[in-house]
Amino acid sequence: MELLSLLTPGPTGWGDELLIGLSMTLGLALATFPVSIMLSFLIHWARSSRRRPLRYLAQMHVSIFKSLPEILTLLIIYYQSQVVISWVADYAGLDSTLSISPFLAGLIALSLVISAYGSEVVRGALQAIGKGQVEAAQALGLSRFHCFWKVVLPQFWRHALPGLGNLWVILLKDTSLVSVIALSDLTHVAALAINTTREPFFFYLVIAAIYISLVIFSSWIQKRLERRAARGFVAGGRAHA
Amino acid sequence: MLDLWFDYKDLWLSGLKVTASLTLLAILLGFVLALPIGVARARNRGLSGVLAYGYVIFFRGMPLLVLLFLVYYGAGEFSRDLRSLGLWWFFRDAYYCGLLALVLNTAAYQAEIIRGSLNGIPSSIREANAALNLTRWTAFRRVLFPIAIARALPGLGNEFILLLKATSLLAIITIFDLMGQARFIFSETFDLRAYYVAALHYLVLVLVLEWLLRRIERRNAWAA
Amino acid sequence: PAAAETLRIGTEGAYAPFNFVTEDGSLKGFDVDIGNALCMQMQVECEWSTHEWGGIIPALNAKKFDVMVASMAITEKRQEKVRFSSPYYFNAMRFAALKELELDTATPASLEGMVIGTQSGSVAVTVLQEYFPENEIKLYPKLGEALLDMESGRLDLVLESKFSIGDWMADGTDCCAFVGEDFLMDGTIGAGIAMRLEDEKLQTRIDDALAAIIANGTYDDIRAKYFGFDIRSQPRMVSDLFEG
Amino acid sequence: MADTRAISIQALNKYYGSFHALKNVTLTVEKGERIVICGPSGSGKSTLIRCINGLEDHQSGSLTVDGVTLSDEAAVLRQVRARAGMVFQHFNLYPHLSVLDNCTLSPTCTLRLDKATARRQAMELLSRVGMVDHAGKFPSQLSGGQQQRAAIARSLCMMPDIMLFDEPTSALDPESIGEVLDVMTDLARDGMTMVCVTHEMGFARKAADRIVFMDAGQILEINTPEAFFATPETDRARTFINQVIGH
Amino acid sequence: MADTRAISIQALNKYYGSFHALKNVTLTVEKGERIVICGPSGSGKSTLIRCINGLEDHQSGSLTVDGVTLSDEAAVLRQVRARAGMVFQHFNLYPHLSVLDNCTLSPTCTLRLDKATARRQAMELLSRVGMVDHAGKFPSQLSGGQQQRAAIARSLCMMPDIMLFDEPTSALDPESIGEVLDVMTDLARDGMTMVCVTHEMGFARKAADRIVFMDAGQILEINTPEAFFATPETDRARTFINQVIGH
Ligand SMILES: Nc1ncnc2c1ncn2[C@@H]1O[C@H](COP(=O)(O)OP(=O)(O)OP(=O)(O)O)[C@@H](O)[C@H]1O
Ligand SMILES: Nc1ncnc2c1ncn2[C@@H]1O[C@H](COP(=O)(O)OP(=O)(O)OP(=O)(O)O)[C@@H](O)[C@H]1O
Ligand SMILES: [Mg+2]
Ligand SMILES: [Mg+2]
Repeated sequence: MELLSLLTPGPTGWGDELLIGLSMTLGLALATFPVSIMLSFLIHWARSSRRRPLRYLAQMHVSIFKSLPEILTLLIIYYQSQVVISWVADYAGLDSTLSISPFLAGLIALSLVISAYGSEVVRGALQAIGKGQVEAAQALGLSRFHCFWKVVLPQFWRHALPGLGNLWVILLKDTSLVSVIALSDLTHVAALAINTTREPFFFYLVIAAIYISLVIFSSWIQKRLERRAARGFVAGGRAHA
Repeated sequence: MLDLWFDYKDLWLSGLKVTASLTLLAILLGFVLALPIGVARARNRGLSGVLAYGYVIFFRGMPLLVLLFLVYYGAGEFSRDLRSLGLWWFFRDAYYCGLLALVLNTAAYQAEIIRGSLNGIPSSIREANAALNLTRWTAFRRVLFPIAIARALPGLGNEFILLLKATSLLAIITIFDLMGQARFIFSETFDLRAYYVAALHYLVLVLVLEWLLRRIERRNAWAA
Repeated sequence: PAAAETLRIGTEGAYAPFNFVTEDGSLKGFDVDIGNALCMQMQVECEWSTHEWGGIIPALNAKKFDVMVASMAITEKRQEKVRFSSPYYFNAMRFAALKELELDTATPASLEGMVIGTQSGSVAVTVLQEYFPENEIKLYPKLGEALLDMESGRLDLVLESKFSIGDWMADGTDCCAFVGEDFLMDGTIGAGIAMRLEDEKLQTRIDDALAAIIANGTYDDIRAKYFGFDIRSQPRMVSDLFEG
Repeated sequence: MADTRAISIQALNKYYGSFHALKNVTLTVEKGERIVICGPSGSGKSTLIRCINGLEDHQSGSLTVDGVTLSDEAAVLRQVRARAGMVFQHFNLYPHLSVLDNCTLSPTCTLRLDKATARRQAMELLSRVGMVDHAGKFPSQLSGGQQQRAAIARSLCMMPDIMLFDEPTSALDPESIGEVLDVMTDLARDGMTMVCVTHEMGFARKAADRIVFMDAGQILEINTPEAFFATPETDRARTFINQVIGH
Repeated sequence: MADTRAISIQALNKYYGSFHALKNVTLTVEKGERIVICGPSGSGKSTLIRCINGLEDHQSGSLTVDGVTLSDEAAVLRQVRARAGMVFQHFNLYPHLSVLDNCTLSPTCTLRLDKATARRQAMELLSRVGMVDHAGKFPSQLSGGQQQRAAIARSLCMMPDIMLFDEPTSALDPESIGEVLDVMTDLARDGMTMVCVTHEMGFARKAADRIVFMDAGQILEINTPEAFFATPETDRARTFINQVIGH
């Protein structure tokens, strides 16, 4: 009971700070996700491109960001990008107070990491659709645009949803890492709270519970989306082809 | 960058050792814990099924960073009780706490991979087991388990790489692994290259791990 | 009047009583009050931000903010990276130890075999490396975490700012007590306000403002809010203590 | 007790949920007899043959295999399955074991044969299906026809009295179909009791003693091959025959 | 310019990497002619038929479809594909679209028919293959035979002059095979130019004008059905015929 009073909102408790932290966490994840998906497509496209340098570059992106610990990527992006921006700003004689916020650094770093995995989700989903679908479209004379838009993409979501759902959960949890560059996300707020209250177990348990709820909620949404995307695919008795 | 490595050669090497040992131990202990949980998940019956499900939800749902803090500082808060239980020697040590968090975390993921590959074994194999009159134990030991592990290998391999990367978080609870050394060297020199040197180490470690995993996978000639 | 100039001040926010975040989410502490007083004196707007201690110097140089009021001790090494104002107080270090150890001195000999913690990136790290090379040293991202670990018994001692430790001990726990004298690291001139190397003019302005608030008594008023004693007289040097 | 019946099925009913998959099926198979079951897709052929060795349970009626009446007790199931070997449409070989190990696994684990005996016997049966040369290979290294022949050998290694086949050739290409049917014809000639679900009417004509025609979960007709093909009793069977051998 | 040739293939060579899949294949198909291609597995039948509408490129030789000579230009490919419809072994229906939408997608997008016209035409062709009742269903709700008939209707909706079939019945059960062959026989009777890869020798006998026998990437024999079945010229063809219709 005593502990719970620490969670009340307002000036005497940490409830409101935690809420702000939660919104920061969610905001970061929500902003990063679409960027990651677009980047994933781009990387997949580059990886299957006919141009060798493009292919190598994309392959390198995937290998590097799948190998580096996220926290290291984050720190490097955070510090290095600032240095780069300062150089550029100095060189171009621009306002030298341009700066990269922890939020933006987090967004960039997490997008890089998630898209490395995302490009494989894209590839897997496109493969699952099968060559036959594209061949049928070709044989029917559909243009590449129509083939992608009307045949591939509608089926893409169905195959990609499980993978994308996974990535979303990974992303959600990885946002906790931005606490180390002092973005006031959930985990960072908890650390500050513990600094004054000296109740680490309680606060980390609260944070854990919040994350677990978020993850459970996400998979619930994911299931619903999957069911929607599966309309028409569900075998009404027989599953041929 | 080479100079930064040689200037702090001993630190980097000891960090490398800590990272490698933590990863290997966590992989092994995690697998041992994951096996029964994964089997219970695949059976999905009775109390064991519920417990396994709860375990997986709990430890996959929370960020490792939070789990790490929870185990380390949480245990610190209960040091008196842990002392009277005779467990303090374990929780006192950041290395053990970190290892425990890693094992709890990776076991949840490995269990799901094992469950997936067990469930993914086509029913035709189970039918063959029945038609050939194999007992449940023989069927599990000689057929389902080897097939499941072989099918799980790629997934487990991925998880091992993720685990290797995850050890970097342990620096936050005072462990001088690669990342811990990098942070230390950075705080000494304010030289960003410290992180790049660490990154190179991780790249090499992942390459080595991938190579090892590929060698193991290649031993399954039959899966081709 | 034209829009007031804003001064972007960075601090850590996890170093009570100098700078910390309270449960209502606001930034408080001695550093914060001093910073605000300086702004008032210089007739500029203050804009505060918090940063992780380990990356605070790079953050300053990366222009995430312009002035750091974060109780940073002035050292030679740091002066290669940033420019410091004249010291605004002397942040002496002091060992705190578990009471159950019943220590009465803190020398390399008396601390043999003990585990000492401190905040990573602080001057205490250098002291420990130099004078206590045989001891196991653990580094924490935040001081609070080191102190928690001492309370739980994972650490035997913590070496850090006597003010910060004192503030923490005053706040309820009686696990630990100070041992030995307080001291400064050799070459430290006290805690300074930091800015980028190229901002020479800014340093003059800050130094002038600092002198002004000391002269007009604002400084002492703020000091009295947090400490019941003088914090601007210089303690002994560490070499004095352990080598002399 | 000189029972000459290998299999006796009495008024068997089987439901999948509310779907009535087998309706009052009654059938007796004598020892040494070769039965071919045919019928349109979904008529319950697989269901029937899987009931016979207890891969599916049934809801009413009785089923006796070699004098053992099926129930869902584990011991009874093992007795029945020891007597009736099964060959599946998709071979269901163990992918992680070589052909030889596929053949010796159950004999060593279940019949408790020693390794050497089991191997000797397996090699004999593998030579019978023309697979000795492939004994060391993994199933994935074999063609479909070879896999199916290995699966037949694996079943034979358990020394069954009865062999059940569920469309053993329908996943194969024309050339492989020939190989497998040859092996099956050979078995039939040796007097093995066989129940085969198959659409291979050439095989049925050549090897079957009786043909059982099923539709919609019922047995519509039981007849000798000659009679069945020449003068099918039901319209349904006539249509079916035309469709299967018409083109 | 009154060319009577629908397809003319001259000395066609096709490689997969270093594997020589088609070796100097030469074949002419007259307008209105029905050709059946057969041959053992891996002989290059699919490769040949896929080359004809440019799903595979070729390395040398020439290929002319309805007067258009194939190249890898997109415009040429579209012309050829507008003239030659293709039916696949695995139907390749769009799983996310109803049967009707499967049939109208390309006509509306490619031929720029308006929706109503496209639907009217699709319903007509669906009725021709006996699928009007299933127009609103998704492919997954249909049997294999129904799916294949829908796929044939989908191809016909593009108003092709030539229809190519790649083993359209080999993924089907016997009854479905009948359904689909009936539709194909019907098409043949109506004078559609057809090239079919199939093992259905009954259909070949009944509907084909000529049979092309391939082995190892080469055409070994081109003959009328009567001559092909009665007196095959090559040993390879004789073995093949025995295997496919022997049992
Ligand atoms: N596990 C199951 N659950 C529900 N229904 C089933 C199941 N297995 C089979 N059925 C249904 O029972 C009926 C008979 O199936 P069965 O597999 O015995 O047919 P079959 O004669 O072997 O057909 P086929 O020639 O296609 O193999 C079918 O309608 C099928 O849909
Ligand atoms: N994409 C490909 N890459 C490499 N080789 C291929 C490819 N497609 C086919 N082949 C090879 O080309 C040869 C001819 O293949 P094709 O599919 O044309 O045979 P087919 O006569 O249609 O056989 P089937 O009756 O099995 O369909 C085969 O040996 C096959 O392995
Ligand atoms: Mg069946
Ligand atoms: Mg083919």
